[in-house]
Amino acid sequence: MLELTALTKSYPGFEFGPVDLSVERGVLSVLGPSGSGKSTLLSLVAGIVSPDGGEVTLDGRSLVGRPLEARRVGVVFQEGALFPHMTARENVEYAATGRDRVDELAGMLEIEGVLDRRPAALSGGERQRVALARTLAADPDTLLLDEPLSSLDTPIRRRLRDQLHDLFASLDIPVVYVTHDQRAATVLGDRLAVLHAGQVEQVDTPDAVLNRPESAFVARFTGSENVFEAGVVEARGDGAVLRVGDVTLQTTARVAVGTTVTACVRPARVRLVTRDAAPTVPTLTGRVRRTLNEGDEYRMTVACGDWEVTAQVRPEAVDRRDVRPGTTVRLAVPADAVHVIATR
Amino acid sequence: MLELTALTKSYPGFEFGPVDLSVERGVLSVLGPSGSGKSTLLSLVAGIVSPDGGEVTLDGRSLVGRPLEARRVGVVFQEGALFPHMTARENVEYAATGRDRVDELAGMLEIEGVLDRRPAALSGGERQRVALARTLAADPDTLLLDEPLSSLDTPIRRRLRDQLHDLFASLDIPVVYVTHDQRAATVLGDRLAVLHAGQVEQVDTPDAVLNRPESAFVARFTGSENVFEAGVVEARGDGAVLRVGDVTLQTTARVAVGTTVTACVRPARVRLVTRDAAPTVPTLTGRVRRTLNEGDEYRMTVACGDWEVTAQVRPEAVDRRDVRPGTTVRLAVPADAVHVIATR
Amino acid sequence: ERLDWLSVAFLLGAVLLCYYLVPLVSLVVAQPPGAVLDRLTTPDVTAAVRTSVLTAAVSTALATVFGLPLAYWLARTEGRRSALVTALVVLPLVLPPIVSGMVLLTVVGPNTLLGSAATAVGVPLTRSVVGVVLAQTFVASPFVVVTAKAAVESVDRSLEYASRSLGKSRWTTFRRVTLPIAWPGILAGVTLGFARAIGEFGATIMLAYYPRTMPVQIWVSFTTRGLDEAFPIAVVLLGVAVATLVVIN
Amino acid sequence: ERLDWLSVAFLLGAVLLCYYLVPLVSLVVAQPPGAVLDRLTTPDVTAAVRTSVLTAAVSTALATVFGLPLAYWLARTEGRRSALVTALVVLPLVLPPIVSGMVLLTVVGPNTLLGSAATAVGVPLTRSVVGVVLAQTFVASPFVVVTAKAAVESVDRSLEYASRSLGKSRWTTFRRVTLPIAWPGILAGVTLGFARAIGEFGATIMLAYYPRTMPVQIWVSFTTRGLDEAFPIAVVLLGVAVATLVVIN
Repeated sequence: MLELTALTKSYPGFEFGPVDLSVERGVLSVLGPSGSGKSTLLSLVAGIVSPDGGEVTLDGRSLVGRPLEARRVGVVFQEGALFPHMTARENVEYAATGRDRVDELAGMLEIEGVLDRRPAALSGGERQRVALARTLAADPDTLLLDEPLSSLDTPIRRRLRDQLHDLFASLDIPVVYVTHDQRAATVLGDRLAVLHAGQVEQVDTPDAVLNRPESAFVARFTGSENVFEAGVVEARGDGAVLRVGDVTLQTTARVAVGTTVTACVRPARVRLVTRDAAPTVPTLTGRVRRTLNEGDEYRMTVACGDWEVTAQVRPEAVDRRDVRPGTTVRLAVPADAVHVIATR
Repeated sequence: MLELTALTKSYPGFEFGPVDLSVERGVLSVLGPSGSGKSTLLSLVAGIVSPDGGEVTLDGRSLVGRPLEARRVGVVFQEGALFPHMTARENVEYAATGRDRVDELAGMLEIEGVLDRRPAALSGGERQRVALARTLAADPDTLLLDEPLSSLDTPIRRRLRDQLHDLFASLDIPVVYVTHDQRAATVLGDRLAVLHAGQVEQVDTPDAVLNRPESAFVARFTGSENVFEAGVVEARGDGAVLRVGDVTLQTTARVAVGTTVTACVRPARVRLVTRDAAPTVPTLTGRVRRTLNEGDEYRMTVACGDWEVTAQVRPEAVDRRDVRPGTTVRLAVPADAVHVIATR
Repeated sequence: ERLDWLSVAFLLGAVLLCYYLVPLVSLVVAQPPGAVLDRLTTPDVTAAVRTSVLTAAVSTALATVFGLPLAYWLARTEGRRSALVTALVVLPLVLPPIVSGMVLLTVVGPNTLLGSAATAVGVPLTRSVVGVVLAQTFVASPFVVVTAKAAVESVDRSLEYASRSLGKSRWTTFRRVTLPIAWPGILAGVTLGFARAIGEFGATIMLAYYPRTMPVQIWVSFTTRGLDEAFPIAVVLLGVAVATLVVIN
Repeated sequence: ERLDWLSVAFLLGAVLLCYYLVPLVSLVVAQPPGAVLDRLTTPDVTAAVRTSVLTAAVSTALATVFGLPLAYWLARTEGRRSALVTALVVLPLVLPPIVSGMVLLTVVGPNTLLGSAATAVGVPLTRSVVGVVLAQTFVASPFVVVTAKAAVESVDRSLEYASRSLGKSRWTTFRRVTLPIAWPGILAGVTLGFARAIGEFGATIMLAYYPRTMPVQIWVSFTTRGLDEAFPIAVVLLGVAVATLVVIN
């Protein structure tokens, strides 16, 4: 188990922490924008920088004050940090205990064919897999990864992401996966910590973080683009009725009448009601402001009165006439999709 | 109109072209992986490098041989290329004809509040908007953009993408938008050119390129992850029946019986048939190998015999029990989703 | 064991630093400041200071005017030709100054075509201020070129492309974009060039034993009247060196 | 107008290049190769070559052994302390060599505590091979330190972190990662240091007029027997300079 307790570090113009986190077996994704302290977190655990305060323990032993080489913390650096003067094989052998281990790892990470190349002759994906093999060859007690997918092209990124997913499942050490990409964080993490301005804003399962964000920042950064202020106009047994401008929304959240709340809705949960559907569910009416064709889905911005809502809809689920800017459309927002972040 | 005719340039180890492309009013997205020649294309049009052969014309006048400053080609460089010793305002004024134009552009691109800052004090998104304002201030006859969104965090990227979409619609000059990101290319381009190894593999509307790719490379790079070889076992009036391993698929493509074809299916078009649904459509049966939770959707890899197919499904559309690895599930692949890339 | 290695390394570095520091301190404390100041005003010393400052200023100006365009060209050109030219610029840098003086003598010496012609029209190229400038420029200008080249190279080329694609000429781009950004590096190069010029000894003594520059005067004082006489000039030159460090940092 | 500016710039650069090139060519062609070769074997010349090669080799070795740890420390440390130490290392670099010779004399000269003590035990620190080495080391070692520092700085620190996080000590990391990658730069620094040491004149002439190194021998030949006698040594030193350029590129 990797445990961070009240960890702090201050830089000119940036305060990191206090941060408390723990990872047992399994993967913790750390998600945050650039400048949120992701690299600092990694550097503190790896031993590249010393904390101003707090504690890092790995399987019970304290890491603070120990040099990098005595920590048994494996790190996969952003661009791989492969030794340029060694072949891929020599890189892995540098860390490995035996030649068998090199071949085993090369097989597992599918790099047998490129072992005799220098890093400069490897593709981005190959580089990252060699870096991963090298790190695992040292048999670390925990594994930290710094955005290993960020510089890769989409198909290769997706493939390596799949491989990482399967690899992580086969490891029984704590893994910390640092990224600014919500998809990668969600896919690879058993748990997800969202970092903002040096602080952990929320730690939970990916589903919980995405669907029940605890701050407006977490909501926006994890894809709940529709964040809004609303007044509670009615309380019901199964939730409440919210009013945003002149639009009424239902929520399953239990909030007191008369309070103002900050709420959010993921665009994927907003449905476009087809022209000929019977009005069985409560719907909003609005005008399409902008429609972006993302390929497998349309991202539509619809003005419902003075509330602007973004919906992400599947092309096959909608009437093509409804996606044109200027068209008046009906939207349905399920009550359980309206998450209340905070009341005041 | 911007027109590239038989444009070629060779480097040691890389041949660009011959490339033919034309952009009237509207946006041409150029999509390709790193090393495909995107930068070369931009450099050739901007005048940073000279072609070995071929022609570039803008509104009828030839650009080849002219220096950069005489081309009236506006370029937004990848990281903005703002002059670090000038404030944002000075950067825009450097190019502008009058002070009014600076204020107008600042208003349009929402950078009024940061005009007195140096580039180092701007966020990534602000930098790109200032760079865009500066480029537009010179009143160019065409606009080239080099991956302006690539280094931004997701929420800011999405917002700038929306702004670019609206801005491009208001310009009446040819725009070339170079990117490795399929979503940005699809959203922003009226047409989409896919570049691979220095060659244009396909140019068409984004919908056509995504749904009817003309090569396996285009298919994979634009998200048709399921690319496979199949035998044509039956021809029908409305298409044909394909066999992949021991799986049978219908397609609307008219292909001759006995031939072997390369075909593809977008994961988003593969449906997971719910447990209690009546078997009205032809379905495949397979075992779930891997399920990745991407937040708003599951990406499932299902082994149907020896054919491995990836499906992208919405959480609300499936039974949660069906997404567990090891489960046997039924998949439906619509005939019009099976696109035949090539016959042989 | 690791500690031992670190200690030894630390010790070695410290010894070298002491080897730099002790003599410098010693120079300053070896003589009472009053005595040094008194000697600063003797005619020999003031003449040498005047000659050195004048010639070094002229040499640095020449090095800058002729060297900046070359530095820009080298920074913005790739390939064999540029590598060869760079090598030619670095050669005077690695050539012993006394050899530099010799090679200059083979061209501008009193018995050469150029030297005798110049003497005939009243501008002797040796044993004259012109000779000092010729020696200093040869030795100091490569510093200006090499440092300015590095400064220009550090300016991202895409900034220049951006400027030109906005319709600005190469000249405007250089003046308003490249030069302001490269300026601190260019200034460092010019300062280094001045320091090198004012301290030049080997080439100068070959070309122009007279009029005496500060380094030559130190040598003359040392050989004719002993070390004491040389102190004031040495302190002045040490001051110039320290000032140079301040400017380039 | 743009063309004019470019032409003027081109011309200025070309003039400077000619100013480097012409004297160098002139040195080589000024004397028939046979005459130069003949004089290469005179006792004065061979003695000077022997002294110079020996002392420069020792100085360079000292500069490397003492300078490398310092270079590594400077490259991997930030902050005020490191900036100050860097300034101290650069100071001998911008100090005129003749002044360097003077400051060394104030510490190791015959009348100083250290100098007289050393002479008493039979190791005179001036007018001796040791004196030459002391002068050359003071002047040449900063080149080694500054160049090696830049070479180490160019090695991405994350490579060192990666190595150490794989369980390797600092020493192993230095030996197997940093050193091999920085090697070309360090070699360039050592080569530059050797070139600087073998060409050293100003400091050497102050500390050790005798035994004569090649630069001092050029000076002696020039003043006593005219320029011709100095040619063979100058050609040798030019050869060393060219060889240096070849190694560092």
